[in-house]
Amino acid sequence: MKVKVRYFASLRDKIGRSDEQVSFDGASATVSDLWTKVSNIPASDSILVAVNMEYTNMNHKLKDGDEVAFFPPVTGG
Amino acid sequence: MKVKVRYFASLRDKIGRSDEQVSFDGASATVSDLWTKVSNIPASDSILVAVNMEYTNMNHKLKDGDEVAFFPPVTGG
Amino acid sequence: MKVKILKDAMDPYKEVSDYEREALPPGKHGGVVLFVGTMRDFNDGNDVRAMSLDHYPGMTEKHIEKVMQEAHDRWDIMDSYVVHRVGDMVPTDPIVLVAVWSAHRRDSFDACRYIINYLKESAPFWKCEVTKAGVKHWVEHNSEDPGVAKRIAK
Amino acid sequence: MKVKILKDAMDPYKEVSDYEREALPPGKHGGVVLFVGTMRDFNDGNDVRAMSLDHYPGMTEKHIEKVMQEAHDRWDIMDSYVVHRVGDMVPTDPIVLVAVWSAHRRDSFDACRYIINYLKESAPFWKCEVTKAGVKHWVEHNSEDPGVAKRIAK
Repeated sequence: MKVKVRYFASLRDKIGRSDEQVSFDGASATVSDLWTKVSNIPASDSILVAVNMEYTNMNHKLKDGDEVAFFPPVTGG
Repeated sequence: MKVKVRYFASLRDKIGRSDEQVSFDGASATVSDLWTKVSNIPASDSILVAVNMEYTNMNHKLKDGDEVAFFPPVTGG
Repeated sequence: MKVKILKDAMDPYKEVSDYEREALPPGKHGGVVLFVGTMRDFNDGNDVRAMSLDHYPGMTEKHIEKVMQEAHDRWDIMDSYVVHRVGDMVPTDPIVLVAVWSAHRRDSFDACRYIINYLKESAPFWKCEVTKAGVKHWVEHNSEDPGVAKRIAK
Repeated sequence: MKVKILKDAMDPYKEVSDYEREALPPGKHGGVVLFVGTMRDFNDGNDVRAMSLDHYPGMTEKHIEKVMQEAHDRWDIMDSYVVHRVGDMVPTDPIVLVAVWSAHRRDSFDACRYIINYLKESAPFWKCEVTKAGVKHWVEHNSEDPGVAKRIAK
Protein backbone atom coordinates (compact mmCIF):
# COMPACT_ATOMS: atom_id res chain seq x y z
CA MET A 1 0.00 0.00 0.00
CA LYS A 2 1.27 3.43 -0.97
CA VAL A 3 0.16 6.82 0.30
CA LYS A 4 1.17 10.35 -0.51
CA VAL A 5 2.16 12.43 2.54
CA ARG A 6 2.23 16.24 2.71
CA TYR A 7 3.48 18.58 5.41
CA PHE A 8 2.61 22.24 5.90
CA ALA A 9 3.86 25.33 7.72
CA SER A 10 6.02 24.84 10.85
CA LEU A 11 5.62 21.07 10.60
CA ARG A 12 7.14 21.09 7.10
CA ASP A 13 10.12 22.99 8.56
CA LYS A 14 10.46 20.49 11.44
CA ILE A 15 10.11 17.40 9.22
CA GLY A 16 12.39 18.94 6.63
CA ARG A 17 10.33 17.99 3.56
CA SER A 18 7.09 19.13 1.96
CA ASP A 19 5.84 15.80 0.64
CA GLU A 20 6.82 12.19 0.05
CA GLN A 21 5.49 8.78 -1.00
CA VAL A 22 5.31 6.20 1.79
CA SER A 23 4.86 2.42 1.28
CA PHE A 24 3.54 -0.10 3.76
CA ASP A 25 4.09 -3.86 3.52
CA GLY A 26 0.70 -4.87 4.88
CA ALA A 27 -2.72 -4.00 3.48
CA SER A 28 -3.81 -2.08 6.57
CA ALA A 29 -2.33 0.87 8.44
CA THR A 30 -3.66 3.84 10.39
CA VAL A 31 -2.63 7.48 10.28
CA SER A 32 -0.91 6.81 13.60
CA ASP A 33 1.22 4.02 12.02
CA LEU A 34 2.16 6.42 9.23
CA TRP A 35 3.07 9.23 11.64
CA THR A 36 5.40 6.90 13.60
CA LYS A 37 7.03 5.89 10.31
CA VAL A 38 7.70 9.45 9.08
CA SER A 39 8.45 11.37 12.29
CA ASN A 40 9.91 11.18 15.79
CA ILE A 41 7.55 13.88 17.04
CA PRO A 42 4.92 12.55 19.49
CA ALA A 43 1.34 12.89 18.25
CA SER A 44 -0.53 15.66 20.07
CA ASP A 45 -3.31 18.25 19.86
CA SER A 46 -0.94 20.50 17.98
CA ILE A 47 -0.65 18.12 15.04
CA LEU A 48 -3.71 18.09 12.79
CA VAL A 49 -4.31 15.52 10.07
CA ALA A 50 -6.36 15.38 6.90
CA VAL A 51 -6.92 12.37 4.65
CA ASN A 52 -7.96 13.16 1.08
CA MET A 53 -8.43 16.79 2.14
CA GLU A 54 -10.88 16.06 4.97
CA TYR A 55 -9.99 16.55 8.64
CA THR A 56 -9.72 13.27 10.50
CA ASN A 57 -7.75 11.80 13.40
CA MET A 58 -4.86 9.42 14.12
CA ASN A 59 -7.14 6.34 14.21
CA HIS A 60 -8.24 6.77 10.59
CA LYS A 61 -7.54 3.61 8.51
CA LEU A 62 -5.61 4.31 5.33
CA LYS A 63 -6.31 2.98 1.85
CA ASP A 64 -3.93 2.62 -1.07
CA GLY A 65 -3.55 5.93 -2.89
CA ASP A 66 -4.70 8.13 0.00
CA GLU A 67 -3.30 11.63 0.35
CA VAL A 68 -2.43 12.29 3.98
CA ALA A 69 -1.50 15.76 5.27
CA PHE A 70 0.00 16.74 8.62
CA PHE A 71 0.01 20.32 9.81
CA PRO A 72 -0.08 22.57 12.89
CA PRO A 73 -3.25 24.33 14.12
CA VAL A 74 -4.47 26.73 11.46
CA THR A 75 -3.96 30.50 11.77
CA GLY A 76 -5.86 31.87 8.80
CA GLY A 77 -7.74 35.02 7.94
CA MET B 1 -44.50 83.45 20.00
CA LYS B 2 -43.75 82.13 16.51
CA VAL B 3 -42.73 78.63 15.45
CA LYS B 4 -41.86 77.08 12.11
CA VAL B 5 -43.85 73.95 11.31
CA ARG B 6 -42.84 71.28 8.79
CA TYR B 7 -44.74 68.23 7.48
CA PHE B 8 -43.29 65.18 5.79
CA ALA B 9 -44.38 62.24 3.64
CA SER B 10 -48.05 61.13 3.83
CA LEU B 11 -48.75 63.73 6.52
CA ARG B 12 -47.64 66.50 4.16
CA ASP B 13 -50.11 65.16 1.58
CA LYS B 14 -52.92 65.02 4.16
CA ILE B 15 -52.22 68.50 5.58
CA GLY B 16 -51.77 69.89 2.09
CA ARG B 17 -48.65 71.96 2.82
CA SER B 18 -44.98 71.27 3.49
CA ASP B 19 -44.24 74.05 5.98
CA GLU B 20 -45.70 77.19 7.57
CA GLN B 21 -45.11 79.80 10.29
CA VAL B 22 -47.54 79.62 13.21
CA SER B 23 -48.02 82.41 15.80
CA PHE B 24 -49.43 82.05 19.31
CA ASP B 25 -50.83 84.96 21.37
CA GLY B 26 -49.54 83.71 24.72
CA ALA B 27 -45.98 83.02 25.76
CA SER B 28 -46.53 79.29 26.35
CA ALA B 29 -47.86 76.50 24.18
CA THR B 30 -47.25 72.77 23.81
CA VAL B 31 -46.79 70.68 20.69
CA SER B 32 -50.32 69.42 21.36
CA ASP B 33 -51.70 72.99 21.25
CA LEU B 34 -49.88 73.53 17.96
CA TRP B 35 -51.20 70.30 16.46
CA THR B 36 -54.80 71.25 17.32
CA LYS B 37 -54.21 74.63 15.65
CA VAL B 38 -52.84 73.24 12.37
CA SER B 39 -54.79 70.04 11.87
CA ASN B 40 -58.09 68.24 12.45
CA ILE B 41 -56.40 64.86 12.65
CA PRO B 42 -56.45 63.34 16.14
CA ALA B 43 -53.02 62.85 17.70
CA SER B 44 -51.96 59.18 17.73
CA ASP B 45 -49.06 56.75 17.66
CA SER B 46 -48.89 57.19 13.92
CA ILE B 47 -47.97 60.86 14.17
CA LEU B 48 -44.37 61.47 15.24
CA VAL B 49 -43.04 64.86 16.28
CA ALA B 50 -39.59 66.45 16.42
CA VAL B 51 -38.70 69.84 17.90
CA ASN B 52 -35.47 71.37 16.62
CA MET B 53 -34.70 68.06 14.92
CA GLU B 54 -34.95 65.91 18.06
CA TYR B 55 -37.73 63.39 18.62
CA THR B 56 -40.11 64.45 21.37
CA ASN B 57 -43.80 64.12 22.26
CA MET B 58 -47.03 66.12 22.31
CA ASN B 59 -46.41 67.47 25.85
CA HIS B 60 -43.21 69.26 24.82
CA LYS B 61 -43.36 73.01 25.67
CA LEU B 62 -42.54 75.25 22.73
CA LYS B 63 -40.24 78.29 22.70
CA ASP B 64 -40.22 81.19 20.28
CA GLY B 65 -38.34 80.27 17.12
CA ASP B 66 -38.66 76.50 17.52
CA GLU B 67 -38.81 74.30 14.43
CA VAL B 68 -41.52 71.68 14.87
CA ALA B 69 -41.92 68.75 12.46
CA PHE B 70 -44.81 66.30 12.18
CA PHE B 71 -44.48 63.08 10.23
CA PRO B 72 -45.68 59.46 10.01
CA PRO B 73 -43.64 56.49 11.30
CA VAL B 74 -40.37 56.26 9.41
CA THR B 75 -39.81 53.66 6.68
CA GLY B 76 -36.16 54.12 5.78
CA GLY B 77 -33.28 51.97 4.52
CA MET C 1 -17.44 59.10 11.64
CA LYS C 2 -19.33 60.50 8.69
CA VAL C 3 -22.86 60.56 7.29
CA LYS C 4 -23.62 61.35 3.67
CA ILE C 5 -27.04 61.86 2.12
CA LEU C 6 -26.93 61.26 -1.63
CA LYS C 7 -29.48 62.47 -4.20
CA ASP C 8 -27.80 60.57 -7.03
CA ALA C 9 -27.01 56.91 -7.66
CA MET C 10 -24.58 55.38 -5.19
CA ASP C 11 -21.75 52.96 -5.85
CA PRO C 12 -21.45 51.56 -2.31
CA TYR C 13 -18.16 49.75 -2.94
CA LYS C 14 -16.55 52.89 -4.35
CA GLU C 15 -17.93 54.92 -1.44
CA VAL C 16 -16.42 52.65 1.17
CA SER C 17 -13.17 52.25 -0.73
CA ASP C 18 -12.75 56.04 -1.07
CA TYR C 19 -13.67 56.71 2.54
CA GLU C 20 -11.29 54.03 3.81
CA ARG C 21 -8.39 55.46 1.79
CA GLU C 22 -9.10 59.03 2.89
CA ALA C 23 -10.14 58.61 6.52
CA LEU C 24 -8.56 55.47 7.97
CA PRO C 25 -4.96 55.35 9.16
CA PRO C 26 -3.39 52.47 7.19
CA GLY C 27 -2.44 49.25 8.97
CA LYS C 28 -4.35 49.91 12.19
CA HIS C 29 -7.76 48.29 11.61
CA GLY C 30 -8.12 44.55 11.51
CA GLY C 31 -11.32 44.54 9.53
CA VAL C 32 -14.42 46.21 8.27
CA VAL C 33 -18.01 45.03 8.27
CA LEU C 34 -20.25 46.47 5.61
CA PHE C 35 -23.97 46.33 5.09
CA VAL C 36 -25.41 47.43 1.75
CA GLY C 37 -29.19 47.54 1.44
CA THR C 38 -30.58 47.57 -2.08
CA MET C 39 -34.00 48.26 -3.47
CA ARG C 40 -35.82 45.05 -4.23
CA ASP C 41 -38.48 44.86 -6.95
CA PHE C 42 -41.08 43.46 -4.60
CA ASN C 43 -42.47 44.63 -1.27
CA ASP C 44 -45.56 43.29 0.48
CA GLY C 45 -46.54 41.46 -2.69
CA ASN C 46 -46.70 44.46 -5.02
CA ASP C 47 -44.54 44.71 -8.11
CA VAL C 48 -42.66 47.88 -7.41
CA ARG C 49 -41.45 49.79 -10.46
CA ALA C 50 -39.87 52.80 -8.78
CA MET C 51 -39.51 54.44 -5.40
CA SER C 52 -38.99 57.89 -4.03
CA LEU C 53 -37.39 58.36 -0.64
CA ASP C 54 -38.30 61.47 1.35
CA HIS C 55 -36.17 62.70 4.25
CA TYR C 56 -35.88 65.61 6.68
CA PRO C 57 -32.69 67.46 5.70
CA GLY C 58 -30.68 68.26 8.80
CA MET C 59 -32.56 66.02 11.19
CA THR C 60 -31.83 62.89 9.16
CA GLU C 61 -28.05 63.47 9.32
CA LYS C 62 -28.22 64.49 12.98
CA HIS C 63 -30.23 61.43 13.94
CA ILE C 64 -27.96 58.99 12.08
CA GLU C 65 -24.91 60.60 13.74
CA LYS C 66 -26.56 60.03 17.11
CA VAL C 67 -27.08 56.33 16.32
CA MET C 68 -23.46 56.04 15.14
CA GLN C 69 -22.21 57.77 18.30
CA GLU C 70 -24.15 55.27 20.39
CA ALA C 71 -22.37 52.45 18.53
CA HIS C 72 -18.99 54.14 19.12
CA ASP C 73 -19.79 54.45 22.84
CA ARG C 74 -20.91 50.87 23.11
CA TRP C 75 -18.28 48.98 21.09
CA ASP C 76 -14.56 49.31 20.51
CA ILE C 77 -14.67 50.56 16.93
CA MET C 78 -12.29 52.83 15.04
CA ASP C 79 -14.53 54.54 12.52
CA SER C 80 -17.90 54.31 10.83
CA TYR C 81 -19.41 55.63 7.61
CA VAL C 82 -23.03 55.78 6.53
CA VAL C 83 -24.29 56.74 3.09
CA HIS C 84 -28.03 56.93 2.41
CA ARG C 85 -29.82 57.58 -0.87
CA VAL C 86 -32.80 59.89 -1.09
CA GLY C 87 -34.97 60.91 -4.06
CA ASP C 88 -36.04 58.75 -6.99
CA MET C 89 -34.68 55.27 -7.42
CA VAL C 90 -35.39 52.00 -9.22
CA PRO C 91 -35.06 48.32 -8.28
CA THR C 92 -31.46 47.15 -7.84
CA ASP C 93 -30.35 50.63 -6.66
CA PRO C 94 -28.29 50.55 -3.47
CA ILE C 95 -30.14 52.58 -0.83
CA VAL C 96 -27.97 52.44 2.26
CA LEU C 97 -24.39 51.65 3.17
CA VAL C 98 -23.15 51.13 6.72
CA ALA C 99 -19.41 50.48 7.19
CA VAL C 100 -17.69 49.92 10.54
CA TRP C 101 -13.93 49.52 11.06
CA SER C 102 -12.39 47.97 14.16
CA ALA C 103 -9.36 46.09 15.43
CA HIS C 104 -11.46 43.00 16.17
CA ARG C 105 -14.26 41.81 13.94
CA ARG C 106 -16.73 41.08 16.73
CA ASP C 107 -17.07 44.80 17.49
CA SER C 108 -17.57 45.69 13.82
CA PHE C 109 -20.28 43.07 13.36
CA ASP C 110 -22.18 44.16 16.46
CA ALA C 111 -21.83 47.89 15.75
CA CYS C 112 -22.77 47.59 12.06
CA ARG C 113 -25.87 45.61 12.93
CA TYR C 114 -26.81 48.11 15.64
CA ILE C 115 -26.45 51.08 13.30
CA ILE C 116 -28.50 49.59 10.44
CA ASN C 117 -31.21 48.33 12.82
CA TYR C 118 -31.68 51.66 14.60
CA LEU C 119 -31.26 53.66 11.43
CA LYS C 120 -34.09 51.67 9.82
CA GLU C 121 -36.18 51.88 12.95
CA SER C 122 -35.77 55.54 13.72
CA ALA C 123 -34.05 57.71 11.10
CA PRO C 124 -36.46 60.08 9.33
CA PHE C 125 -36.86 58.54 5.87
CA TRP C 126 -40.14 57.73 4.16
CA LYS C 127 -40.61 55.47 1.16
CA CYS C 128 -43.14 56.22 -1.56
CA GLU C 129 -43.53 53.31 -3.96
CA VAL C 130 -44.78 53.31 -7.53
CA THR C 131 -46.21 49.95 -8.59
CA LYS C 132 -46.22 48.54 -12.13
CA ALA C 133 -49.86 49.62 -12.35
CA GLY C 134 -48.65 53.20 -11.83
CA VAL C 135 -50.10 53.52 -8.32
CA LYS C 136 -48.13 55.67 -5.88
CA HIS C 137 -48.39 54.95 -2.20
CA TRP C 138 -46.49 55.76 0.96
CA VAL C 139 -45.09 52.66 2.62
CA GLU C 140 -46.80 52.32 6.02
CA HIS C 141 -44.19 50.28 7.81
CA ASN C 142 -40.86 48.57 7.16
CA SER C 143 -41.47 44.96 6.22
CA GLU C 144 -38.55 43.82 8.38
CA ASP C 145 -39.45 45.97 11.39
CA PRO C 146 -43.25 46.08 11.65
CA GLY C 147 -44.41 48.44 14.30
CA VAL C 148 -41.06 49.28 15.78
CA ALA C 149 -41.13 52.92 14.67
CA LYS C 150 -43.93 53.46 17.14
CA ARG C 151 -41.54 52.95 20.04
CA ILE C 152 -39.66 56.18 19.29
CA ALA C 153 -40.05 59.15 21.62
CA LYS C 154 -42.19 57.35 24.12
CA MET D 1 -21.41 30.25 -4.03
CA LYS D 2 -17.77 30.70 -4.93
CA VAL D 3 -14.35 30.53 -3.30
CA LYS D 4 -11.29 32.18 -4.78
CA ILE D 5 -7.69 31.85 -3.56
CA LEU D 6 -5.60 34.80 -4.71
CA LYS D 7 -1.79 34.94 -4.92
CA ASP D 8 -1.78 38.64 -5.82
CA ALA D 9 -3.06 41.76 -4.10
CA MET D 10 -6.82 41.87 -3.64
CA ASP D 11 -9.16 44.81 -4.08
CA PRO D 12 -12.02 43.48 -1.94
CA TYR D 13 -14.53 46.12 -3.04
CA LYS D 14 -13.85 45.44 -6.72
CA GLU D 15 -14.05 41.69 -6.06
CA VAL D 16 -17.48 41.93 -4.46
CA SER D 17 -18.73 44.46 -6.98
CA ASP D 18 -17.67 42.25 -9.93
CA TYR D 19 -19.09 39.10 -8.37
CA GLU D 20 -22.40 40.80 -7.58
CA ARG D 21 -22.77 42.06 -11.14
CA GLU D 22 -21.87 38.69 -12.67
CA ALA D 23 -23.53 36.23 -10.31
CA LEU D 24 -26.53 37.85 -8.62
CA PRO D 25 -29.91 38.25 -10.35
CA PRO D 26 -30.63 42.00 -10.17
CA GLY D 27 -33.41 43.27 -7.92
CA LYS D 28 -33.89 40.10 -5.88
CA HIS D 29 -31.58 40.54 -2.90
CA GLY D 30 -32.36 43.05 -0.20
CA GLY D 31 -28.86 43.40 1.04
CA VAL D 32 -25.33 42.16 1.37
CA VAL D 33 -23.12 41.87 4.44
CA LEU D 34 -19.40 41.99 3.84
CA PHE D 35 -16.46 41.31 6.08
CA VAL D 36 -13.00 42.36 4.94
CA GLY D 37 -10.07 41.34 7.12
CA THR D 38 -6.86 43.27 6.59
CA MET D 39 -3.31 42.69 7.76
CA ARG D 40 -2.50 44.87 10.75
CA ASP D 41 1.04 46.03 11.47
CA PHE D 42 0.97 44.63 14.98
CA ASN D 43 0.22 41.19 16.38
CA ASP D 44 0.90 39.98 19.92
CA GLY D 45 3.07 43.04 20.53
CA ASN D 46 5.57 42.51 17.68
CA ASP D 47 6.01 45.07 14.95
CA VAL D 48 5.20 42.98 11.93
CA ARG D 49 6.83 44.09 8.68
CA ALA D 50 5.59 41.39 6.33
CA MET D 51 3.69 38.15 6.33
CA SER D 52 3.51 35.03 4.23
CA LEU D 53 0.38 32.94 4.23
CA ASP D 54 0.72 29.23 3.50
CA HIS D 55 -2.25 27.09 2.47
CA TYR D 56 -3.13 23.59 1.30
CA PRO D 57 -4.22 23.97 -2.33
CA GLY D 58 -7.37 21.95 -2.93
CA MET D 59 -8.22 21.29 0.70
CA THR D 60 -8.39 24.99 1.53
CA GLU D 61 -11.01 25.65 -1.14
CA LYS D 62 -12.90 22.45 -0.31
CA HIS D 63 -12.99 23.28 3.39
CA ILE D 64 -14.19 26.87 2.86
CA GLU D 65 -16.92 25.58 0.51
CA LYS D 66 -18.04 23.21 3.25
CA VAL D 67 -18.29 26.08 5.75
CA MET D 68 -20.23 28.17 3.21
CA GLN D 69 -22.58 25.26 2.49
CA GLU D 70 -23.28 24.96 6.23
CA ALA D 71 -24.23 28.66 6.26
CA HIS D 72 -26.50 28.14 3.23
CA ASP D 73 -28.18 25.21 4.98
CA ARG D 74 -28.65 27.11 8.20
CA TRP D 75 -29.81 30.55 7.02
CA ASP D 76 -32.00 31.84 4.21
CA ILE D 77 -29.29 33.34 2.03
CA MET D 78 -29.13 33.80 -1.74
CA ASP D 79 -25.42 33.64 -2.47
CA SER D 80 -22.01 33.89 -0.85
CA TYR D 81 -18.51 34.70 -2.05
CA VAL D 82 -15.19 34.22 -0.29
CA VAL D 83 -11.81 35.49 -1.48
CA HIS D 84 -8.66 34.69 0.48
CA ARG D 85 -5.13 35.91 -0.12
CA VAL D 86 -2.13 33.58 0.12
CA GLY D 87 1.59 34.23 -0.35
CA ASP D 88 3.55 37.33 0.63
CA MET D 89 1.78 40.39 1.95
CA VAL D 90 2.43 43.59 3.87
CA PRO D 91 0.48 45.55 6.49
CA THR D 92 -2.74 47.15 5.17
CA ASP D 93 -3.20 44.34 2.61
CA PRO D 94 -6.70 42.87 2.60
CA ILE D 95 -6.44 39.17 3.45
CA VAL D 96 -9.97 37.85 3.39
CA LEU D 97 -13.34 38.87 2.02
CA VAL D 98 -16.63 37.21 2.97
CA ALA D 99 -19.79 38.47 1.24
CA VAL D 100 -23.30 37.13 1.84
CA TRP D 101 -26.44 38.20 -0.05
CA SER D 102 -29.96 37.64 1.23
CA ALA D 103 -33.49 38.99 1.09
CA HIS D 104 -33.40 39.97 4.79
CA ARG D 105 -30.34 41.41 6.47
CA ARG D 106 -30.56 39.29 9.61
CA ASP D 107 -29.68 36.15 7.63
CA SER D 108 -26.74 37.86 5.91
CA PHE D 109 -25.29 39.11 9.19
CA ASP D 110 -25.56 35.72 10.87
CA ALA D 111 -24.24 33.77 7.89
CA CYS D 112 -21.33 36.17 7.22
CA ARG D 113 -20.25 35.98 10.85
CA TYR D 114 -20.54 32.20 10.83
CA ILE D 115 -18.44 31.86 7.69
CA ILE D 116 -15.62 34.15 8.85
CA ASN D 117 -15.57 32.60 12.34
CA TYR D 118 -15.35 29.01 11.11
CA LEU D 119 -13.03 29.89 8.25
CA LYS D 120 -10.59 31.47 10.75
CA GLU D 121 -11.03 28.61 13.17
CA SER D 122 -10.69 25.73 10.75
CA ALA D 123 -9.61 26.53 7.18
CA PRO D 124 -6.06 25.39 6.40
CA PHE D 125 -4.05 28.62 6.33
CA TRP D 126 -0.86 29.32 8.25
CA LYS D 127 0.66 32.72 8.90
CA CYS D 128 4.42 33.26 8.93
CA GLU D 129 5.31 36.72 10.21
CA VAL D 130 8.47 38.73 9.58
CA THR D 131 9.12 41.30 12.34
CA LYS D 132 10.93 44.63 11.88
CA ALA D 133 13.99 42.93 13.39
CA GLY D 134 13.89 40.51 10.42
CA VAL D 135 12.81 37.53 12.52
CA LYS D 136 10.55 35.01 10.77
CA HIS D 137 8.18 32.96 12.86
CA TRP D 138 5.09 30.86 12.35
CA VAL D 139 2.09 32.30 14.19
CA GLU D 140 1.06 29.75 16.81
CA HIS D 141 -2.55 30.71 17.25
CA ASN D 142 -5.03 33.30 16.04
CA SER D 143 -5.09 36.18 18.49
CA GLU D 144 -8.89 36.40 18.28
CA ASP D 145 -9.49 32.68 18.59
CA PRO D 146 -6.93 31.26 21.02
CA GLY D 147 -7.03 27.53 21.18
CA VAL D 148 -10.12 26.99 19.09
CA ALA D 149 -8.24 25.25 16.29
CA LYS D 150 -7.67 22.38 18.66
CA ARG D 151 -11.36 21.55 18.62
CA ILE D 152 -11.21 20.41 15.00
CA ALA D 153 -11.50 16.72 14.19
CA LYS D 154 -12.14 15.67 17.76
